[in-house]
Amino acid sequence: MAKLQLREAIRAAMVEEMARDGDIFLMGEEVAEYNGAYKVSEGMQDLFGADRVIDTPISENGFAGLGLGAAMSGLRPIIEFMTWNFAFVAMDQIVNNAAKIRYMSGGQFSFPIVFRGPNGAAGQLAATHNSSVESVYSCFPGLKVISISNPDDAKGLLKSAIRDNDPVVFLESEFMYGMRGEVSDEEDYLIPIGKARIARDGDAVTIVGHNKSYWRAMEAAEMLEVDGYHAEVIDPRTIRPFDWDTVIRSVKKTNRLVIVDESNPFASVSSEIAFQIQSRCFDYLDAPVRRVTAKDTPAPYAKNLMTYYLPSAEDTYRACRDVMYLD
Amino acid sequence: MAKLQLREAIRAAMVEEMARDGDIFLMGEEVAEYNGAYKVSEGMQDLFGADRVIDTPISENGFAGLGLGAAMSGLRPIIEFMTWNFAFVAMDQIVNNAAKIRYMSGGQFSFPIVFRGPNGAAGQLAATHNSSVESVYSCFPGLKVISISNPDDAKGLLKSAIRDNDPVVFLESEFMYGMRGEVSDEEDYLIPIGKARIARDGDAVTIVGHNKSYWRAMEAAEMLEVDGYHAEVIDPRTIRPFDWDTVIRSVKKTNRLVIVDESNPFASVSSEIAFQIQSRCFDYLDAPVRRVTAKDTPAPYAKNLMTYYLPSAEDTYRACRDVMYLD
Amino acid sequence: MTTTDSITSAADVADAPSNGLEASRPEHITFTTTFRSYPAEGDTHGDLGLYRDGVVALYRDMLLQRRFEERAAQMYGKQKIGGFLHLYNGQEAISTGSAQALNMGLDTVITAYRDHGLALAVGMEPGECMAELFGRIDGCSQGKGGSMHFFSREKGMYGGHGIVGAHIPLATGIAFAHKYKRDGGICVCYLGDGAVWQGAFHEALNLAGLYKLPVIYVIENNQYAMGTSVERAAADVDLYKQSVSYAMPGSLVNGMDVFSVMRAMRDHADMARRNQPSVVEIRTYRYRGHSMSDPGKYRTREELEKNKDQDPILRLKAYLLREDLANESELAVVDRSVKREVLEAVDFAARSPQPPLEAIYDHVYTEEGFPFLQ
Amino acid sequence: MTTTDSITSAADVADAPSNGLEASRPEHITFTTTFRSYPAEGDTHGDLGLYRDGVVALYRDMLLQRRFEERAAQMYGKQKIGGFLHLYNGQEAISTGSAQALNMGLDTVITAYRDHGLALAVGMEPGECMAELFGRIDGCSQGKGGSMHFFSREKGMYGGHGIVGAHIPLATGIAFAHKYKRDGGICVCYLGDGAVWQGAFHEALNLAGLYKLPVIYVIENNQYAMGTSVERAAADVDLYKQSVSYAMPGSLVNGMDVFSVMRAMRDHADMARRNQPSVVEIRTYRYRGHSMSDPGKYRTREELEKNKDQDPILRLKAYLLREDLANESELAVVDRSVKREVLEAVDFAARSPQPPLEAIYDHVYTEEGFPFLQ
Ligand SMILES: Cc1ncc(C[n+]2csc(CCOP(=O)(O)OP(=O)(O)O)c2C)c(N)n1
Ligand SMILES: Cc1ncc(C[n+]2csc(CCOP(=O)(O)OP(=O)(O)O)c2C)c(N)n1
Ligand SMILES: [Mg+2]
Ligand SMILES: [Mg+2]
Repeated sequence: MAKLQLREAIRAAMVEEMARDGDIFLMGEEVAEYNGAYKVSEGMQDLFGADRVIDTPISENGFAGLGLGAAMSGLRPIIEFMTWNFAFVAMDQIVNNAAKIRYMSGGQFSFPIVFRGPNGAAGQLAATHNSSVESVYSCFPGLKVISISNPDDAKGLLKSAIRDNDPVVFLESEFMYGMRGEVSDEEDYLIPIGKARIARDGDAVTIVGHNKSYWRAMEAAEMLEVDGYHAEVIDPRTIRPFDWDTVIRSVKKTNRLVIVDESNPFASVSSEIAFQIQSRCFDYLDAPVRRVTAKDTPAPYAKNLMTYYLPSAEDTYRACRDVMYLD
Repeated sequence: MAKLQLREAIRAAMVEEMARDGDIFLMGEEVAEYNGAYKVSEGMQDLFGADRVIDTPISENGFAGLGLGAAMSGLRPIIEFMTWNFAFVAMDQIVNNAAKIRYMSGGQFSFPIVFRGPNGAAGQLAATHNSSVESVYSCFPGLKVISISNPDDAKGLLKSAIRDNDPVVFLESEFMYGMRGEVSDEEDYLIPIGKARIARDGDAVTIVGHNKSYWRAMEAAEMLEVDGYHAEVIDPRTIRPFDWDTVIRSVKKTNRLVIVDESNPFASVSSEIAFQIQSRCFDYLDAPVRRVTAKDTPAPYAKNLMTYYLPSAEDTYRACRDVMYLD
Repeated sequence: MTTTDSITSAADVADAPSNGLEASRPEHITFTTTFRSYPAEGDTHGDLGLYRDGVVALYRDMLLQRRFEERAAQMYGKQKIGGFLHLYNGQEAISTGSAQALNMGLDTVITAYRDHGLALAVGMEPGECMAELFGRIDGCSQGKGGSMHFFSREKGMYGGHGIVGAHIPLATGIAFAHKYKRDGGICVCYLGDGAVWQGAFHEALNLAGLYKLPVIYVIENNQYAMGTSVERAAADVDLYKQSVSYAMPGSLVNGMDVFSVMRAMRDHADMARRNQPSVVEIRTYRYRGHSMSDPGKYRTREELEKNKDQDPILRLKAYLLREDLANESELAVVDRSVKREVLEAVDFAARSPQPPLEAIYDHVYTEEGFPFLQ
Repeated sequence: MTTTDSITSAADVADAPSNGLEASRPEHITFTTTFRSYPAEGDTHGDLGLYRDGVVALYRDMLLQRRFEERAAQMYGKQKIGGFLHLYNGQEAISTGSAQALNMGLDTVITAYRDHGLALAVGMEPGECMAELFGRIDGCSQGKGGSMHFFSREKGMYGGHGIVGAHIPLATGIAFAHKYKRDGGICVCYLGDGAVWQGAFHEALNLAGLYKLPVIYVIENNQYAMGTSVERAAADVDLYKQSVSYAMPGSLVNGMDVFSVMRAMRDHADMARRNQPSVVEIRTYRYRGHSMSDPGKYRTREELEKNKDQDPILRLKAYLLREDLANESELAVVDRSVKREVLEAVDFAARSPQPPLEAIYDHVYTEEGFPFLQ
């Protein structure tokens, strides 16, 4: 097992796939000569040339659409958004063209494309630069949505996403790019899309968290461990399609569910998980499903406010104790 | 009480408010000389002149932003989207500028603006023309979201929305524009934003439905009545902020909740309602919260498929019987 | 002087300082560029290398589109067709003339929702098109797309798109793929005068200009976007001038003369094959309302009639007769055969079954067995 | 010849058919337009109606911006400031020169995230600006916005905006409001060379041209958008030419000479006050990296140094000395006072309290007591 940074794992996935298949290209702002705003694509233009690793003007709607047109023609674009905040200007291309043209053409055209970039909070960047977009994309049938929390999953899932013949929204994180972790040495390491990972076994409470929130879930589980309780932690990894079975099995064992989700709360992924679980584990739940989310406000700039804005391990821990009726 | 079409009620609200306040203007595609694509603004340019009822090119991002700039400067724009499907190209202006600039400016600038237009299914128009957007806007703090089901609410709520100093997403429906209903004669008829309407009292089950789905809820209630059960029907009217208290009170009485929501299911408003109710009425629920939604697919064109795609009164009725454990 | 002379380059800009910082003081920068114009009656069929049969084929092709639309309107009235129906009547010279510039089976086309004419012009079957309007399983999009969403991968028809402007970046990407794959193909992107004012147009054209892609952006200027005339939508009504911002050649074409369109599109296809993207504004007129529900009060009867006098089909018919390429009775045979073809298309559509309900889950994903929420 | 001569109109287009349909056959349409150019050293202070004190004030203003940025960079290093920090060094002549064309208290400005210079130029206090960077309650945006989001309603500063291109339609709307309210004000919208390729630019400019709004779009062309030079982003690098598509006057200005900027912006402000929107490309250079994390490998040291030789502050200083408007020691006094002002700003910021946690719910809505989800 190699220890890689998250950015290196993502790069490794792209490099391996691009070496394997000449139809894949990478396009985005500063991905080529600048080596990526967050250095994810460092060295890739040198490896694959300027025809396959391509800088763009600041035209997200334009180059998202360019990627989709290329995908309709059989290429397999990887489109990097510098961050997902900047993809709102490209929303129409993603939710109308990527998600729906295959359907409207009676299956004649498909979209083997990955849109990737960092999602969620990235520090004191204020409201427009801290959006969590998982729910706004996963509500659109036709898209697949993946959100990763560590280098190993990043590599295995990105490789699967690139090979997938459907459009994939792939959510990373600025804050985690530098995080190191073991990555499988397996040749052609593929993790199936749509399968959650049970990161920690437990019986006292189920905690679900994806992306950075996964780490809050793990920290909360550690804190519970100190109290003598074993929390089960699940990283869903894929948001759409969601691996309900894994969560349901866990809740049937623990009878309690806490969701950590860095999104704003209303109609978020956490809402959907709560809907499904209350519906499918009604008789197993000993307490209401709880969630720990960002505040129901835009993200502030000031450091203290921004810390307060985000869901913390402490909040998660307290929510767990709550559903365990400990306090 | 006058009997007005929904479009007439909306127009009456705009006309009354524009007559009252010279800072209000209406802008959008075909709103002026063409009298509105759906004739909502018929005659308004004649009444208020071309300076206040203004046609635009097909530049949703541009004129949504124009409206926001005007709002920052103290005007009170009403921006019509021909349909909300066409607002995805303007998504960035709405979710980043409308929702967040007030916050980022420390409250110096506000956005007394209404974005309005028809939302949801409108027949055999295929996938890009049948989106339900309530969840993708209501998840953004900074916005208010209203969705109306009848002429009276349309008038009272639109007047309130126009007077509101925050940006309001106002969701109408092509299919309902011709629907007639009593509209209060009250001078200056205002319905408060954020208050649900109990449309029908009952004790057997609570059905929540907004916009067209409200009518499916009412039809299902009629069918239950035939079976001898009194369903309580609630039209939330405002999606953000949502009137939780009214629904909670009802569920505490009926112990059962069915939500009809024409949106695609994942992370929709129905998900959020389910989250809140399972959380806040845990001990009162005799059955899981159920929902009846559009299929988890894009909208098809073929007539039979499109009918099948949408939630029906029949489906709603069956869901109610389900949570009542009748079958 | 070749058309590419109109490419604007730094050298065209008299006295423009290279970085603007060191220049001595030019009070003014004069910028001159040249667009090509293709008025009506510029070419004979001989000029275009066409023989009698070729000209009759153009006539038949335009007529087929016209009759298809008329029948579709009738079927809409009978509620055999749902949703929106946007007819192409009056614009047939554009689809027909420009299809002549294409390498069928290699080149690709993409357009907005007013797509029936182009679909037929590139060789899609009237039957599969009518079946699509009827929402049937044998429709070109299996009943999933309807009028606005005709697709045929086989014919290089990349749709039929309902969101104004949204297909323009797709065209840029399709052209990107032609170049990337070095397949020698070009992409022709048709858009309405109303679509020019979508940001997507600007972004897509800059990208094409920057990456030097084999694409032609054809603005079908039929004078109106719904009820909004070009003057009421455009800060500058000469839409071909949009090419200046992207250092592209631009042309203005009379869209009522199929020969003019052919000539212009051949010239621009040559540019595209040399990876020079370009803009072609083709001025035309839409005879019918924007869609079936449009009473068309924004224009006068006289304006409509005046434009109908330029009718591309009548014009070509007159040409055929005048040049003795065909006589009335030969053309009547063509008319009858077109009529029959369209009636057969209606029959085919009417006999085709509705899609089964389970088909609602088909074509969302390529993946089999996707776990849809139930 | 006045600058509005460069407005392109149908009449400028030789032989352009009015609707393109009836024209006799012009093979080519020649289009000529004129842009104004404002190179360096075009004016003396006398030409601009400035006296000694006015010139020194310009110097002080630019210097204040420079020193503010330097101090901000230092505070960023000390982690007093979080998030992104985009410095304005090198571009000060634009903010300072163009502020001279404004009617303070009436006109409005709006810009992107590289906003400190403009904020100071329109009279915002260094203290409130530094406090914003520190995320404190006395910040100009109460600590909610940070570096990219300086706002001051009082000074007509409509922000500081972080999404590239998204503020351009806002500017169109602010100008719309000036015209609607007939308040006599104009709006100046600053944007980077990189923002030109956002669709929002195109839509906003067409709307302004169509509605004849009192607005100036100032493209601060500092040659790079992050690491992407203009040539690598633009199909046509002469950004002032973008004006052609919207029938607007366009100018090219040397942004290293504050007098040139002043002159150009006065001319364009005159147009704006007559409801003629326009485009001004001002060529400048950014000395620092795009943001604090940018090592700037995309350009050479020589290029940077060569541009620094044009420094607007040094240029004006040389002018002051050369023209005997001030001597070294007088300018040293200015320097010291600027330095002190910035240090006081830092002190003010450091002493200002953090916002209380409850403030997180303030300013989301105007409404009191909004029922936030907890
Ligand atoms: C983004 C978007 N906005 C609005 C519409 C509604 N709409 C459909 S067609 C149309 C007019 C388009 O006019 P034009 O581009 O000139 O094409 P034409 O109908 O003349 O062929 C409008 C406004 C839409 N489909 N998409
Ligand atoms: C829509 C969007 N895309 C990308 C970004 C990331 N980004 C921030 S600044 C910038 C470069 C902008 O360059 P330019 O407009 O020339 O302004 P300058 O930095 O030179 O002042 C980019 C790509 C963004 N903020 N918004
Ligand atoms: Mg048109
Ligand atoms: Mg720049």
